[in-house]
Amino acid sequence: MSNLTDITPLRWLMRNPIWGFVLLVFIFFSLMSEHFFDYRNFQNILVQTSTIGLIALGMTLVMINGNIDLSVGATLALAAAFAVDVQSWAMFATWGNWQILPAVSLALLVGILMGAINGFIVWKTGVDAFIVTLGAMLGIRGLVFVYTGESSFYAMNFAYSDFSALSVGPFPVLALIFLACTLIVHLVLSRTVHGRNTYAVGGNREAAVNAGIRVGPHMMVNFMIIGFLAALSGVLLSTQMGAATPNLGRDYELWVITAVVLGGTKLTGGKGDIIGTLGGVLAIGILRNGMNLMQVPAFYVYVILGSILIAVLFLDKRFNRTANGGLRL
Amino acid sequence: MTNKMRILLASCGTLALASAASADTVRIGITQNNVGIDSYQTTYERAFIAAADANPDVEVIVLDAGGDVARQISQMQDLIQQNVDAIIIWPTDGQAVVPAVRNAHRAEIPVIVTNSNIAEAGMEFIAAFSGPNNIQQGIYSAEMMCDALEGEGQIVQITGMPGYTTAIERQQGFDERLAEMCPGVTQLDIQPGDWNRERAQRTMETFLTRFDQIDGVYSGDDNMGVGALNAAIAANRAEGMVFIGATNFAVGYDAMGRGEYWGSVYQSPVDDAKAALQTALDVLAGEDVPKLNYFDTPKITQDNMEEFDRPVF
Amino acid sequence: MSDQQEPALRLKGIVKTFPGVRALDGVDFEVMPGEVHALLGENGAGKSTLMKVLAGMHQPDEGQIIIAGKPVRMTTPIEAKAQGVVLIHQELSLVPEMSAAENIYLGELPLKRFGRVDWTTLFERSNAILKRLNCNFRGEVTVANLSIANQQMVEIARALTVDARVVVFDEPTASLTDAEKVVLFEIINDLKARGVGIVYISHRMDEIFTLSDRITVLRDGAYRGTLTTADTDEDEVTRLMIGRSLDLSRDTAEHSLGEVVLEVRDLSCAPLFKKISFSVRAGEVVGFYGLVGAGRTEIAETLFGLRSPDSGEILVDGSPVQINAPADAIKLGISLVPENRKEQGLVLSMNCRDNMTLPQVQNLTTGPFVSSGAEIAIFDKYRDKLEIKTPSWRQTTRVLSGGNQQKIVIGKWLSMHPRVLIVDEPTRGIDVGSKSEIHMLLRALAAQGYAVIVISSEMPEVLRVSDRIVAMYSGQIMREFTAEQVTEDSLVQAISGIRTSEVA
Amino acid sequence: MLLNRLKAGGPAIAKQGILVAFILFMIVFSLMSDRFLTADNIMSVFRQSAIIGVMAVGVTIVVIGGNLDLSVGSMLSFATVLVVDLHDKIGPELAIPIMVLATLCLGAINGFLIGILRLNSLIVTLGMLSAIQGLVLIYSGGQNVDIVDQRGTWFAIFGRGSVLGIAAPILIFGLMAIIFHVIMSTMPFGRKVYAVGGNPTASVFSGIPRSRVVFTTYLISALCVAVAAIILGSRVMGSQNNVGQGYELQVLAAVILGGTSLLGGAGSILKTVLGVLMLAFIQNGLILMGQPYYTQWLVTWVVIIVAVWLDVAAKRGRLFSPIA
Repeated sequence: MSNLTDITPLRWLMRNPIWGFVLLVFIFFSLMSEHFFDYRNFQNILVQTSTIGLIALGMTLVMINGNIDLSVGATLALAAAFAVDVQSWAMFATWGNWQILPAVSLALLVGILMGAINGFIVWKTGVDAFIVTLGAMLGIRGLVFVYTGESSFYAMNFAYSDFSALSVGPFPVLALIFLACTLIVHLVLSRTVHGRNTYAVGGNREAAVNAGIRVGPHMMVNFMIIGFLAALSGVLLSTQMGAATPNLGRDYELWVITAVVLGGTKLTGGKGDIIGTLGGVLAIGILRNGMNLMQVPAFYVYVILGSILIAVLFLDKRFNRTANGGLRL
Repeated sequence: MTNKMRILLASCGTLALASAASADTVRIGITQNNVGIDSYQTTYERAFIAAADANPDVEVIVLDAGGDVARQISQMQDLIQQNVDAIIIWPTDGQAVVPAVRNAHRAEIPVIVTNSNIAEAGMEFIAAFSGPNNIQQGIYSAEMMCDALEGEGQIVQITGMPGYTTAIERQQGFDERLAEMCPGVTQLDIQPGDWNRERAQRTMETFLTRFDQIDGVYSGDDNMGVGALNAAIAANRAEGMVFIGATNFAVGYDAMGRGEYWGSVYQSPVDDAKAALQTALDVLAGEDVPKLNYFDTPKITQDNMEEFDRPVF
Repeated sequence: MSDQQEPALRLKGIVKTFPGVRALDGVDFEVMPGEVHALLGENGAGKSTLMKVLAGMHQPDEGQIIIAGKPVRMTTPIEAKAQGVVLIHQELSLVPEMSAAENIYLGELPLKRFGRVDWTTLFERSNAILKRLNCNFRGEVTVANLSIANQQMVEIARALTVDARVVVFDEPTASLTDAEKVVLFEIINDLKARGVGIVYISHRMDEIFTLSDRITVLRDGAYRGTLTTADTDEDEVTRLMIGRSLDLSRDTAEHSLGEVVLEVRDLSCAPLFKKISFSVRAGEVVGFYGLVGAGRTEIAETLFGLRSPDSGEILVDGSPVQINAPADAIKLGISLVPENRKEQGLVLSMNCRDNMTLPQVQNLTTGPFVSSGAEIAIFDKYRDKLEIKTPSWRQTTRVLSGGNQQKIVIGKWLSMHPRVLIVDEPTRGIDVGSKSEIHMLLRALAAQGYAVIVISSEMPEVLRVSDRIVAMYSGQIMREFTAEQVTEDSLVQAISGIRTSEVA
Repeated sequence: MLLNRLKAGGPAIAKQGILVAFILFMIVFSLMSDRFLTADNIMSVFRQSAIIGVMAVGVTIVVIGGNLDLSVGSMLSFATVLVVDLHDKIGPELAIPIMVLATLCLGAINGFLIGILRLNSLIVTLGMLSAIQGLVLIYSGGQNVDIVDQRGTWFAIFGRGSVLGIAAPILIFGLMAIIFHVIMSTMPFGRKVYAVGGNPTASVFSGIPRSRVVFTTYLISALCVAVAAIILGSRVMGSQNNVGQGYELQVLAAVILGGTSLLGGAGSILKTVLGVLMLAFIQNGLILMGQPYYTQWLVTWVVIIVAVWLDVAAKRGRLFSPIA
């Protein structure tokens, strides 16, 4: 709930430079590629963005808290493995298509559990979340390999992978789930007490403690939310693949963090919002999609993405320079 | 004024010509596994582009998934979106791309799988597979190992990146054939080398400390095999040790020439790429193409290496 | 206070121990409704621990808390607040990116269904409170955009969200200027008139004597006694607090002034200050007095090379100089003891010695290595000279008291043998005993021939240490006084922007 | 009083958490495998940890200065590909200095963006991670590079040579660790890095050129990567384009395990060396015990958290965090 008074579109853009950037690349690719400005391509972009996007929603909460979660890629892979494997458990053999239900539920629970473990360790040990989740990133990936025995699982049931191709009216169902989650997390963050406390804990932890907010459990809840969203992302990804591979989600944490930071969330906590994060993930999604359509060689894609990340960070610093009044520090 | 008009007319003419030409050309999209991770894939990509350039009727859209299944699925979507005439896919994971291939099939775009095959469940949705038989390569390596050791000995295995199809299939072929063909050869341990020479070298160093007697080493490709060889030479234990790899790299070929490396499986990325493109063109021409088009990947050993050119990668 | 009245709050025999430390040792304390009860003690005497016990952040090991006649247990700040005990923190305890209203109700935002915040109620209530406090901003404003004084108001507004029985003010004036203090005192008097019991913690004697009805003193975690303000004086309170008397008079010992060391001519840096001219002589203490934001700190930062002036000249020993970085200033012999000790003065994770030698570590070498011997020699010298109390140079500065920390910072610059020493708010947050030591030190330094500039928001401090006083208002110098000329009235007028005729 | 002793930096065994953990691990592993504590194995682990170790020395300095460097992985790929490729084209005597210079340039870019422009180091080096990986691929065209004459080049000494029976990589690692440990603990520059990492504002107020110090830490990090690349290139006599992929996290894990605070201002190179060796011994020990490779990830998870937890607990004087 920031200032409600006099927000012009221009000032809004200055505060959310990422949406200006999204607009820019959107126009650029529309002009440069005949396939870009197409209704079906927009569907694709949304579906492609949903994977990173779902996790980025949770990462926004965790980062506003002043924490970070590097283990999301591994959590995603673990959840995907559960979602696919549990369907084939003998006990659900007679359930028909309903066997998907326990599988997906269990996968989401596993995600919440991984988040809870991270959150609990951060809470009780006081070790920096970066370190806790760096460890978990290795460890949970280890769990994935223990569970899968290094190979891929696949769903016998095509109903599972058909789900990803479903549309409600003109909207692909995966995109709808992503947009619905975006709306929900946005409302949670901006309208609920938990969401407001998220800012308080990240903005001034001392103040939050003084005001009686139970900081530890609060942070744990946010880790559980990101665990859930990473798992959901893993489940949706596995429906697109009809399978789960043990290496799924490698490096996703880096792209997620990139998207969230592009969206204006501060690594130090206390600042950020879902609208910015949505801009961040769309920026990356549109760039990737557009460069695919324009056939930019893979080698150059790395350079372009890296440079853009740094450039946006630089511009953000220019626009939102903190007022230390020209003090040279 | 007239000059301008002429240019305008001329350019209209070219445009018309171009669109006329594009009616006859076919547009083929390819999404590769992970270009740049090793020379094989890079050489493949170059050969593929070169082959396409050589054919005026072919226009290709070349994409790379960077080893990420999700990105490969996005690229499939993007290619379907562009309504290409055919899609060639080098699966990052044989299992996980099946639904994406199925979607292409539904969009009536023929899919040709290259290099490593997709899972059984997806076979009905593809037009054809073209590439080496990775399981067969594992079998070849096992046979060479058996021959070299004359049925007796202790060996270790260094596999590719865990979880990737090629690595899994080669290991599978090797393990099964070895057990069946020479039960006298025991595998002491299997550890990954991640397709990385330095990591393979480290893995081998640990094997050397751990086992006093190692008679043979099977590596998932020559790049790792040479890493293992380096480790053995450094430990002064390479003498009499049998090194067998797959995907013959130039370094492996040279080591073979020096007599340090026993054998490998010869696989040309150029053949691989050409075969994939040709299969795609055959499919588009409506020819009756068999489902599985394995190109030959023969055994290469110190004895017959003169028959082969030194690999370019 | 009539005796039959029930105390608003009563603490009986409170004991609180931490591993190895007995932080509170049987403390008794009470505050009556409508009373301002000052709580005094040096840093480390146990005031903060007592406050945390009151606010429900610590549980006492022994003793009772009695509110309105009933013993209570409070395990969280929320519970304490529900009992009517509200704590106004010393360090601003606000979340900068949130609105003022959210900060006021932090931890207990009004709820609708599904955990949603009831914005209408929130803004209604908080605006009502802000209005009661005569604040000229609304609850919707983001706290980061408020001035320090207004942020303090938000902090104080928290006290009014419940029907408070007792409000604890922990050093509320630390970051306020004199003018803002007046507003605060009005609020306290208003609360008092409504029968709220006030606990007031401060190091500033003048405030305590204007405001309080009774004074309770703690020392080393133990209760030392309660005095009625009207019947006591500063000396008695001080003796109770530190066990001895303090000489609070101005050091009038004359010493001769030398040449002008530093001169500033028409220095401007829009919009912070404009057309600043003054000079300092060797052996002289010049006090800069004014409200926070009057531009004093910014002038110091400019002299130290941390800001680029738009125009004007800086002269050292009569010749104009360019100062583009602190290193330049240091070379010219200008040193700055910054206003925020912990953020600007010290690297808290480093030990005492390393902090002290930090600016000259490049030069304290034998061969390529830092000479440990030379460093320790410097540390020992200034530890003795400044009477820094620390067990060893290995002690990290984080654990030192405020006074000793400040001395480390001063020692850091003295060891560089500067010509000009600029000291910004030298005694902020430092207890009475150490404060007086630092004042004497500044006088002594001047006597040794240093040119000293003292920036302070505390009038008694400026009056005590300065030979001359420069009064600033809104980026401009209003007047200069000599120690003989100055009166409190004329000083207050000058820093409030009121120009008077230049009479002596 | 223990609390005060701990805070005062007095000698307390709890402060040496990493050392204790290290010794415990060595005992457990040597009980589980009789191959573990043999001279051969120990030498082999030392040799294997040299590359990560040299990089960790540089990253430790960056982290003490209050920043992160995630770009070291792809920078290692860059440097190795460059030196190996140039080796056969212009000879090692030119290839090495050119590679070192080019790598230092990358470090300078990091240093400029982070030290001078004050952009966030995590994001900048993440961007550089991606950009440099692209540069490598563009440079090599995606091809592996190899040194053809592996036996005849003096370049071999860095990775394969030995002096008095000690392998060259170990000597180089040891030398780098000692040199930079001495710089960090006894020279003015080291003091400044600690100061800038501990409190950048106070450092500026003490006349320390903060920008220059941070800039220099990134140059050092790049230099360490260049040295690691020489060892790697010489050891393997070839390079893949992604040879350094994932090294950034292993290096960071070692630095963290060594107790260097991510907040900056505290840490020690010698402890980082312990962290590096510990990770290497865990990998090695588990393989010797015949465990599948992913067991080491699980063990590393537990070890990192427990080690850092003990470290943090010793500093605050209580095991569990006081936050409610």
